[in-house]
Amino acid sequence: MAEATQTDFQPNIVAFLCNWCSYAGADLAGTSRTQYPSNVRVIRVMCSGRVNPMFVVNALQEGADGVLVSGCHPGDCHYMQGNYYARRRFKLMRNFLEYLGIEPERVRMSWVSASEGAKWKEVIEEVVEGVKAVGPMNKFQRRQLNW
Amino acid sequence: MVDVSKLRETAREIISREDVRELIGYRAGTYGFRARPAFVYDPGEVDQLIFNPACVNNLATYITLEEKLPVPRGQEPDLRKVAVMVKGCDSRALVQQMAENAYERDRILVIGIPCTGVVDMDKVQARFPDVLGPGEISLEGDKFVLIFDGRREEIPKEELLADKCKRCRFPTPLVYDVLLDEEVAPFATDDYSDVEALESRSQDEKWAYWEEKFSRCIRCYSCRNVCPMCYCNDCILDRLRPQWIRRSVDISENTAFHIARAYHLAGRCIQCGECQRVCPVEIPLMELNRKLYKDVEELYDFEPGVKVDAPPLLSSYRPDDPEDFIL
Amino acid sequence: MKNPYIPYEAKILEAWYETPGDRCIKTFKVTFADDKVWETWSHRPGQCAMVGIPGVGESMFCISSSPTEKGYLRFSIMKVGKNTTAIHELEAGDTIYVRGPLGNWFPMDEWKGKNVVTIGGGIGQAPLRPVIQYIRDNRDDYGELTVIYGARTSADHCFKDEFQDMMACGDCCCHLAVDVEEENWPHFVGFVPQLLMEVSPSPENTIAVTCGPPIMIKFVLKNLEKLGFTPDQIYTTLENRMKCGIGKCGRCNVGHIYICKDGPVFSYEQIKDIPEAFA
Amino acid sequence: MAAKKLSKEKVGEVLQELSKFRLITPVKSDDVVLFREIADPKEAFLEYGNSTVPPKKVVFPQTETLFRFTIGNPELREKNVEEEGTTVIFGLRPCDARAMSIVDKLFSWDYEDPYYLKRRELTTLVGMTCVQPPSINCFCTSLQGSPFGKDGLDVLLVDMGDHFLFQPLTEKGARMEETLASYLEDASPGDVERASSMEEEAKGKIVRSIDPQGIAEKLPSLWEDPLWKRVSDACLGCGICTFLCPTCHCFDMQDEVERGEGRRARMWDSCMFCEYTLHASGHNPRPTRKERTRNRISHKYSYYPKRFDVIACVGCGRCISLCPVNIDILEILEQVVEA
Repeated sequence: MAEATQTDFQPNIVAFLCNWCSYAGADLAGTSRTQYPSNVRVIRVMCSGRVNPMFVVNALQEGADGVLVSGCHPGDCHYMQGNYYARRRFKLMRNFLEYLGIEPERVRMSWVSASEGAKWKEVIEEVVEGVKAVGPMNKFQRRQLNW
Repeated sequence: MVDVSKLRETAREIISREDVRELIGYRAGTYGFRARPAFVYDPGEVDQLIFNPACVNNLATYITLEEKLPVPRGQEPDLRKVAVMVKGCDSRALVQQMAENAYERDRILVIGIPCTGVVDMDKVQARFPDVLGPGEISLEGDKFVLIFDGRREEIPKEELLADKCKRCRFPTPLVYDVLLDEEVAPFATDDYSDVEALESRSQDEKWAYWEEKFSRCIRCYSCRNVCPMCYCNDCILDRLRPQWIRRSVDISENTAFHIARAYHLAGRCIQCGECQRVCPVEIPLMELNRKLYKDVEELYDFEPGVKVDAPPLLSSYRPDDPEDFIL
Repeated sequence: MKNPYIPYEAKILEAWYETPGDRCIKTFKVTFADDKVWETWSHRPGQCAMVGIPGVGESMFCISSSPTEKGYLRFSIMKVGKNTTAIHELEAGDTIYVRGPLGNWFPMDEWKGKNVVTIGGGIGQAPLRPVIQYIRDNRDDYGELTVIYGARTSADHCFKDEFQDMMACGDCCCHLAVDVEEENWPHFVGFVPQLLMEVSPSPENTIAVTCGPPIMIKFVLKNLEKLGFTPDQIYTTLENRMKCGIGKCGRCNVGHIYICKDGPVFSYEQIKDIPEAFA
Repeated sequence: MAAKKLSKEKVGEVLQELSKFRLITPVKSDDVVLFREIADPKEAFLEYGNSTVPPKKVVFPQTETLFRFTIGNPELREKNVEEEGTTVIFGLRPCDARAMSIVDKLFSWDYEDPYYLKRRELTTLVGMTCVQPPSINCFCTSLQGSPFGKDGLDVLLVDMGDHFLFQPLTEKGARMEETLASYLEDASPGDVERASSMEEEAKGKIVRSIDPQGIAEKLPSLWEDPLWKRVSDACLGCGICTFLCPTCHCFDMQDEVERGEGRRARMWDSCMFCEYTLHASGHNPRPTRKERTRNRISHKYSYYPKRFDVIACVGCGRCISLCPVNIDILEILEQVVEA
């Protein structure tokens, strides 16, 4: 039974993609008809440095089973250093959430450039697999509450 | 031990200065062994000032807590200094505030107190619940001496000492204009064993642990208000547009609140322990702050509150910051 | 008894802007979705209602229409915060929720046979409008009606058409002001308290009602006293942040008075000794 | 209604019997005592001083839905408090019960608050006397209260050492006696007398006090007094004193939406928070902690008695004991008296 739920479980992944690299990379994956899991809901932001770490928390509250933040490779940021800031932020946030008992598989970060349509597919597959392995987020979601 | 008459004399000199508006120190509390913040505006008020191991409050908070009213037209703003008494741990809050440009160094006058440790008032209260007081606490060697109602009790230091003091690495203030006593050599170290113990548990155990703690939270925000580093004019906890954290009190919002509070102190918390001390429902907030403190130190070799010219942790980076977690 | 926290569903019949700018004022004419509500609804000039949108929130506004205007309620709302911004996005045909009527009212019956002077500034005209309208609709019951109103510029004047109409029809005496000189402004230039002295109404058998920004009220009260008005001849409305509107949630108190329940209408006599009333 | 005897050994069985209702008792969460709904009588922690958070939260929850709605659907669905069912709070202290009877006046004044009053109607309060004052800062005896006080309670359990004297006080209390009849014995004739001498003894153990006479009248005259700045200098502006006060009842109302499903809810608010009175325009009639502290004290000791003839403070001492900076309402009141 537990196994059945595990495989039936289709996680919701919220992905914050930077406009210049990762969004274009995901777009490339789409236009080249690359097949990748459909669990991801993309939110385009100008830069991974724009992603407030509270977005991750709010997404998990609102029903995301996992969150992905993706930006340009180090050195390639359109705004020079936004992804470097993001890297520090999400490393700390990920560790911190793990300390509270939120599996690190739920908070991921990746570098995907505009030309890496294939990498995007791999990233998504890994994220989805990771979240599937830890199961649905059921720790502090709002919908668990009985209003 | 700080000599009280010297403390008062120093305070008298300072508050008599024309460029000093007020002096923030300690005075006896209203019951038991408590001490509390004292605000002195006039040389005539210095005789209430004290310092002893009951002086737990971090007075650095008051520098940034002040609510400024608009200066009436035609009047000049009062730019005189605020003098503040700080222990070693408290002084780090001043350092961090100044590192963040919260105010200029010449706005404050720091009276440093080399500190040999303060008590955990809850432990004192638990031992002597019926003492109306006024009771006095002092440290003699490795014993706290409590004097009350004509009695004298000696308790081993270890038993009443606040947890934060047991791992204090900065007993002497890092910034001061006047130092009230000889420097105190560090008498403790910090191995983060408490954080590591929790880290090593399973995810579900960790969540069960925190769920119970967070479920008690009543969101009185005393942890935020007492924090010397929580001085944003526009705190995300109060914002309505956007409303980052809802006002309703439930496990979801409480968790989000505690994540936000601790995370906003990443690379900023100086471990004065005030948040945990004031929490009425005894949430171990320092265990949250210390996790981030430990990570920041391990990952970025960064320690807040020790250098006035340190760049803020989260608005700086090194190209070779760890990125093992990145796909 | 109906649950006082549950609002009535209403429809916006018409909506239009009174003033431009960041803090623009928009007037909404609404009617209840269920006509039966009108059978039990009765409000009087000065009373308020909570207006809001579920999912956003609700805020207290004075009902700016007189009970003599049948079939609808009017609210004139300035865009300042979260709720008002959301309300401003609504147009005719949209649904809005109304809870009320709340609070007390101007003692229109007591004032019968008396002259009435209204002194308003900016959005402060909204609670005065039902008083003026009520008197004009019961013209024989009252003496002279003098309307004094000012705003920063002529564009910031609320109810412009109605003032034009009042000026023309002659059933009241209407005086307008702008704070600073502007081209083609035929009326008074200066602040409302100054205009009040210019008009200089007689206190004889007269009631003065004032509403506007706190600083204006402060000087209007002074000037009214200079003109010989006694505190019991002067009425004003107070406002504070409110949540429940029914005297429970606690935040609107000035001294021991709950503005939402004991107010918003007060005679100066009632509040002159409460220091917090003008905080 | 005659007093009965309840042996302490039977308390477990009594709780078992009462768990057919929504049963709320003090419980220990780590080292903190709180009131919580319990499923197992073993969770009850009755050897306590007083709870950190007062049991007001049972009848006036910190967050409470008023009505629900679905975005796009005009219908508003009122929350039905009745569904919560009959509730018993077992083991609360007399001061906290008295606080509820004080707050009742506010919620039934003019408009009746349907949520609070319905819940009060559904709730039976079984109180326990304080043989020892729970805190050094208790001062209930200064405010018409008593460690054996009966105000607001339906049943008072007088702690006689090895057993309780079970005193039903109201109709609900009598029904409680019927429910528990099989666990109760006849009280011995000496018990009632002994209880009253114990009450005097318990009162004598309370060391802090204030004479509230005249404070209500005096407070307005001290509006501009420098004492307010002095007593609020150290205030941090947190919500401890108000949230943990058994008579504080102010609330905020907020709308929340989760995936198209929404509710309007109310939640405790505190007059010590700066946004409490902040107007949307940015104006704040109480701009600093001085005005807020003055309002808190005035509300309890002047405004409330002016309207409801009772001081909105029961002397539980929580605000004193738990204030992080030792702001002490008794000291403030003494200064008011002396000013």
